[in-house]
Amino acid sequence: MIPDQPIAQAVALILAQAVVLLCVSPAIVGLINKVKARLQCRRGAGILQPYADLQKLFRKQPVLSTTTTWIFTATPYIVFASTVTAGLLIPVFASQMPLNFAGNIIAFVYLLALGRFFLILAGLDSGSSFGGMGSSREAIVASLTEPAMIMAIFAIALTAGSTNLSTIVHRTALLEGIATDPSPHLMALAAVFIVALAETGRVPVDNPATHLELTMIHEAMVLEYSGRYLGLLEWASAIKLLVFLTLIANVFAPWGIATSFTPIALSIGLAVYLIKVAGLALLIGTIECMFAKLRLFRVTDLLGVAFILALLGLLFFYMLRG
Amino acid sequence: MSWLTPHIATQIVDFGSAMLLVTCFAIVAQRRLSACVDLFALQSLFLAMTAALVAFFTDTPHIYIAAALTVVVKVVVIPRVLKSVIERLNVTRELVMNVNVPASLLICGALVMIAFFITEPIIPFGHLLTRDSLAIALAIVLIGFFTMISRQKAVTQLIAFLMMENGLFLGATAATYGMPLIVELGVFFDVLVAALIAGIYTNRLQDAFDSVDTTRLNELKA
Amino acid sequence: MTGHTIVLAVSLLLLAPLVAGCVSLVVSGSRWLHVTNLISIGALVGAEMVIARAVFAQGSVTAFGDIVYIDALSSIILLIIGTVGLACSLYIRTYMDEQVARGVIAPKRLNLFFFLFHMFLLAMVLATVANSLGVQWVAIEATTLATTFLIAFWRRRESLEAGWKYLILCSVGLSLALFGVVLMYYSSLRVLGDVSAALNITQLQQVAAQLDPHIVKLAFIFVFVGYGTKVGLVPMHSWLPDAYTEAPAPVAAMLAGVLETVAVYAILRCRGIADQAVSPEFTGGLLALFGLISFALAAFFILVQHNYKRLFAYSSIEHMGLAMVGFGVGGAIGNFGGFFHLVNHAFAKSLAFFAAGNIHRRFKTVEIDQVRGLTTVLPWTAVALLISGLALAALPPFALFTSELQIVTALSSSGLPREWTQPGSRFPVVLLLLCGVVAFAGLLYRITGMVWGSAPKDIVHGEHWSVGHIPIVLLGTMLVGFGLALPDFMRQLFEAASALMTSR
Amino acid sequence: MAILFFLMVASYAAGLLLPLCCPAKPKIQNLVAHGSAAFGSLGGIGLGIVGLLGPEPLTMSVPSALPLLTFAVRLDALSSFFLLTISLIGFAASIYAVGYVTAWYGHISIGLLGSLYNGFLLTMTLVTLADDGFFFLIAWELMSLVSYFLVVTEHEKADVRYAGLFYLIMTHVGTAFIILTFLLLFEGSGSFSFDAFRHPEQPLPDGIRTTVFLLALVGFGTKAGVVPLHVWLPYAHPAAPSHISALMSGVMIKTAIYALLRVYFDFFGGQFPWWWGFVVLVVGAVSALLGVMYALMEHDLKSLLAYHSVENIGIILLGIGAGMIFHSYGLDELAVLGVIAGLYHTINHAVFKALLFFGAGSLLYATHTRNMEEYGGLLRRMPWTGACFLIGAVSIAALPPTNGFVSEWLVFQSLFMSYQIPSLLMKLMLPIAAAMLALTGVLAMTCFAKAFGISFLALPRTSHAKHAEEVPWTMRIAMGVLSAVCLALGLAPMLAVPIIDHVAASMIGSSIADKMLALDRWALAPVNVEFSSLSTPALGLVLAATAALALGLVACCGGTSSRRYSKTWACGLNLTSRMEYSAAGFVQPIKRVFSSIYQPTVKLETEFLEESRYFAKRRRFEFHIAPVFQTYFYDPIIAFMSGLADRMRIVQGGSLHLYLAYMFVTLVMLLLAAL
Repeated sequence: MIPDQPIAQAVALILAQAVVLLCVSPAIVGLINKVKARLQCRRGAGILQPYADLQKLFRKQPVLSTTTTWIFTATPYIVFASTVTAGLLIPVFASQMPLNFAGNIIAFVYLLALGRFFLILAGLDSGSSFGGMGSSREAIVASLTEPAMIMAIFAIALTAGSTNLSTIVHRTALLEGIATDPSPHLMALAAVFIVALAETGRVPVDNPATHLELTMIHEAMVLEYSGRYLGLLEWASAIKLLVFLTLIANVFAPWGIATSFTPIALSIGLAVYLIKVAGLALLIGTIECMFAKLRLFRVTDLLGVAFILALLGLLFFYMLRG
Repeated sequence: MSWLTPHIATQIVDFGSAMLLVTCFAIVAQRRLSACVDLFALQSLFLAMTAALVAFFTDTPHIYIAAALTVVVKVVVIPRVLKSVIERLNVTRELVMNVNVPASLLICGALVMIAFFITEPIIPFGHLLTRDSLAIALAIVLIGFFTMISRQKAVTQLIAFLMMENGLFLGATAATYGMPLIVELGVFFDVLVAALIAGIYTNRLQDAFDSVDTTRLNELKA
Repeated sequence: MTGHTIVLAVSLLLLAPLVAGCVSLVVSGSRWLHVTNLISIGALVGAEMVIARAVFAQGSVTAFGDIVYIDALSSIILLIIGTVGLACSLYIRTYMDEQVARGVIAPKRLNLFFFLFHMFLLAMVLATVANSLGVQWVAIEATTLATTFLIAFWRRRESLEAGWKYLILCSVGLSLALFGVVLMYYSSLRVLGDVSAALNITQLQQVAAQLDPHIVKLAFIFVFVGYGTKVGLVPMHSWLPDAYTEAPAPVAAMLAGVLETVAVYAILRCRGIADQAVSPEFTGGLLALFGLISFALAAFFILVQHNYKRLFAYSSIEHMGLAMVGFGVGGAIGNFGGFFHLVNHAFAKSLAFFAAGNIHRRFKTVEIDQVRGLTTVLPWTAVALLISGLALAALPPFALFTSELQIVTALSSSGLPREWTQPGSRFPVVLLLLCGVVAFAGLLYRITGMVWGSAPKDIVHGEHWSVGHIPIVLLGTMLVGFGLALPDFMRQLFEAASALMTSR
Repeated sequence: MAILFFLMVASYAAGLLLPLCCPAKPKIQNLVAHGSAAFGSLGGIGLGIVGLLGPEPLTMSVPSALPLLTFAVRLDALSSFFLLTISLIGFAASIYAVGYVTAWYGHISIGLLGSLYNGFLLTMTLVTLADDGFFFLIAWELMSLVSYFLVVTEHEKADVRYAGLFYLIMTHVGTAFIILTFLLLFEGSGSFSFDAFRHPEQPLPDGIRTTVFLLALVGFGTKAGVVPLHVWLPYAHPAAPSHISALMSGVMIKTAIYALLRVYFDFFGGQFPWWWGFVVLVVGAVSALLGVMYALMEHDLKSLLAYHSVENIGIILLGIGAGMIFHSYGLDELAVLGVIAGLYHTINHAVFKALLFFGAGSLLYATHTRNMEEYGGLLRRMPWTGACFLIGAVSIAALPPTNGFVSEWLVFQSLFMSYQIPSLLMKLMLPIAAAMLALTGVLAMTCFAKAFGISFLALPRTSHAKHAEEVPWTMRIAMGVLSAVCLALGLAPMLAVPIIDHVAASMIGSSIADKMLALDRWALAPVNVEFSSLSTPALGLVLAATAALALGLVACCGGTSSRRYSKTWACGLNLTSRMEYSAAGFVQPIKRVFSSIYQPTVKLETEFLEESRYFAKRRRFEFHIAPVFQTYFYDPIIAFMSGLADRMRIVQGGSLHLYLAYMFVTLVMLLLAAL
């Protein structure tokens, strides 16, 4: 955090970052879909299609199930809020985020867990067996991702001597980044990437495009949603995806991020940032075309690998540092 | 009585106690109940004689009383009671034993040795009282105890018990000028009552269990 | 306090049961029997109070020349005899009358019962106050003779068997004890030639240091095994469970509460003398070792009992063993704990047997698994059973917890006497605690099984107040009270007694 | 202080006696008992505050007539903290009980129940205050005994009796270990007073100290319910009336934590090798993970909560263990951090566990069943209970911005601080513990998503649930108070941390309050603010702001149209509660993934229609998870003991000759030995 930062500037930065997250996230989803379409030799929808979808959903009249309670209607807002708040804890284009003091990686993970908790409740609230199925699967996937996540980030935090994301990014940016100690970083990177796929419900863990009862996880939970509630949830999941991409991009390759608050630096930072996440989006799109979705009970193996990678990263760190 | 040196007196007393021991072995070897009772009476007689001798040599008159009581209680009364019990229950002989006669005899021999062995370190004192009689008394007590274990009939157990009492009494008189009179009397009273009660019990048991075979008394367990 | 009052008190102490016994042979009608009984026991308690105060004043009391000798040790025992005796007499009032009413026994036999009961009391008092080891022995043997018929009082096959075993085992044991007394006498003769005083406890205590150690050692072994039989120390305990199971409840209470205590008293007396001749390590070790064995074995028997009277019988073996450990380890704490434990156990165990008596009268069975839901059937008895059970399991606030913890502390801080274990071995403490847990589990498994649950349908529900409940309430309150606040005079009594034990 | 103390004791004593004396009107007894209990706990709260603010400990002592025993009381920071916790929960429970026990009017004696309840509170209080080993043991055993009687309140049920007995015996086993602990400490000091334990005349040799450490861990661990000594807990806690369960699960097991801290940090003055801390850490991690895993498989709501007590005790021990490790390496500030984390989680767990047990009690009160599969849709019937339960669930799932999150965050930080430890093993072990904690956290989240979702959401599964009524206002107030405390402790940790720091500092000696409160008390930091920081108020604000933002966005994007209601789509059928996901179904994937731990046995019976085997008339599915610890740890011991006892029976064979032989042999042996 920056002790002598004028409050106005801080608020401005926070708002700016929020705006970036909100605005860029649908585009990323659109980009991924576009890439997939291309690789599948389709023209596919335009990159801006998700904005139109959100607009349409917000306009539509929502239909609520008679079995549901206030939990069901409150959930979209809570999920949205928790995701955006988590997003505000990591630096996007400027490495010194004013909200840095509000929480570290643990807070980040648990904020996402908050959203997940209510999403699971909402899935159960609808009363249909699809909702329950989605909730229970979401639970198992989550329970396997979080330990790996925390171990991986801790391995990196050790290099930076901090678990506050913004401090990590800032310091790694000032240092030569991933080149400081390559091996632990690479292992941690692999782990976090797998975790990110799982957390954001992408192939090979989950398929956002499917509505096939037997395979869907996230989609099953939100099956009963419609109208603005569905819109909020879709948007929130898009933001979540972007947040994870940001995490990977800035923690492992913080080059170009604005380490000061000069307009130039900020604009460069923003540009670099957009390029980085776009690149990652391309990568994800490709992966989604190359791999098939795993069976639910194969996912455990994948995430186990992620955990072991993270652990090895930690071990290597201590080994190399002696 | 110039011929009566302490040495001779000691010899006589030892002889008396030795006879008690011998009768013990006789009882251990004897299967017929009535014979056991007779032997017990005989033993008690020896006991009385020994007591009287001690009283005579050490002129402690109250032992005469004890001797007399012995004659009355153990030579006359208790054997009578036992005889009557035996007749009433018409059990003549002990067929089954927990330990057969030869083994019992050997064990009793061992017990006598143990008794002497244990009392060996005791320093004797006085001109008459010898540790031999104490050892014998201990031996008789142990033998009586062992006989209670080896025999099964209530009556024989009773006799064995009284044998122990005799051993005690021998110890009390021959080894130690006899206990204070009040104690002697108390002991006698107790022995008498105990014997009588046991007699009553044997009757009751006969009624309840149709036998005085104490091995049948094993309904209360654990 | 003048000599006359003491003489009066002592003679009252001895005469009250004697007279009452004779009277109860002649009078007819249960009411008068009970009246005589209560009067005599009342006189007994009163006399004890007087004597106890005298003992406070002058440390020890002798009367009738030196035939009677009472010090702190004996007055503790007297206290127990009085309290438990009184409690039993009150309980008998209800218990026996119901037995007569139900025609279990002919009214005539009540006379016999009370005669034996008083003889029993007399013998115990005599054993406690007598100054001569010989007389003490005679008295204790007399208790055997008096109680054997009380045990076999119902005249069932089992009770006869129990009575016979009791008679034989205890008589044999006691004749061993007598041999021990003879040896003691033999050794004392050579020191003080005078024949008549050679068995006097006071005399022996003075000259004890000069006695021939070897003889005294033998003597103590005989006395220990002999009276140990009466205490019910493993492996001389075998008569005890049978006798307690078959005896009428009040008699069982007397046996467990008082008779054992008197036997312990006899052993302690002899120990007081023996300790000066032979090393206290030896005698103490003997006590502690057999105490431990008794505690351990009894604990496991408690675990598998399905008969509640036997359960209590084994628990008294256990607790006597514990008290023995206390005395054996010795020291201020050990002895204090030992005496305290004797008193507490006497109260708790008689309470337990009263409860058992009530249960048996209602359920007509001694099988634990046929007794259920006492809280609804016999609320008062249920409380009594819970109190006694928890107390016997040594849970606070009941006094047995305190005494047990004192004994365990003494054991752990000074260990078993060196002659018997290698120095600093903690095995005894661990064993004690382990078996304590085993006994706890067994006891509470059975007792809670009886107390809780819903009762069988065919059992009459409800319990109305009777004289027999007074002692239950009294004992219960005392058990709770002593655990937290011991009356001062009792504390002084215990301290004086343990000073007697440790002085040499 | 004395006044407060006597006021507290007096009102508890009044509550102990009056209900038994006063007329058998259950209503009056109820009010008297729980009223005086509430007064007493208020006194306790006051006393705790005084003790926490007071610079040096306050002591009182009454000598007793019994050797070794003195009724000594000492109120230092540590005792005050636990006293405060106990009294706080006690107060809430007393209010709750007023409404809760009305269900038993006419069935059981309210007077007895209330009196025992007061006794329970009193003994717990005395345990934390006792300053003498003997007195402590008395209070400790009384606490167990009274709680036993409360557990068997409904003793007509066989399983309740079993639970009670199991509890009583297990806790006595623990007490045996504690007695041994104190005896060993006694050897050094020759007295049972805690002062003597602190400053023994001759210091104990290392062997003894290690033994004491292990004995204490086992002895108190039995009460705390650490794996594998936890088996009694899921039976006993649910069996008791719910307000009692709340006290047992919320605070009684904490007295064990208190005692452990007392022994390790106070008596031993923190002088111990690193592996002590490591053992505690491992015990904590294992308890936390296994506790939550078994909780997941429970569908009896109260048993589920009981298992979560095992989990949370584990989390507390993680903090304390980390603290011990740091302390043994001389990193005192971090040691304080670890202990603070443990203590903070102690009070937090007390609050939300009590809240959840109150909620469970309300469900039991309303539906007369503890089985989650028979609930459903209760949020509509019981909105207040539902809301409070939700807050409790969020707290125990350690989700921001509640109190559970703060303390768990602190535990995480103290585990992460391991990089400052010189030893590589610890460097690696503590992060692994952190990973286990993370897994625990997620599973807890899952478990309470299940608990709340299945119980309160969707359609009612039985007529019980369909016709449930909201509970009386006293119960609701109690739950509301605790919910408020949950949020307060979550959003304002900067108020609680200095106090807890004072407690921890009093044990370890260095205070870190100023280092923990960064950015003029807005943020919380583990000693160095660079490493990490947390500001729940800020997070709360941002959450609220973003939620508002969402509302705004929806509004400005035209999302104002009214909602339409229709049935949930159930593949064209009418949705019935039988189609809903059951609790068992919800955890099925987890059961499958961790089957190596659960070793489940699944039974599936299908009854087909006569016409064709393609249509099932009815299906019956049941699964049990292997009671590993009973099978491999407890049953063998019990079997061995009873087998031994059975073999001993032959000693008492019934033959007179045998008995005589015993005596004879004994005599001869002794005679020969005497030579």
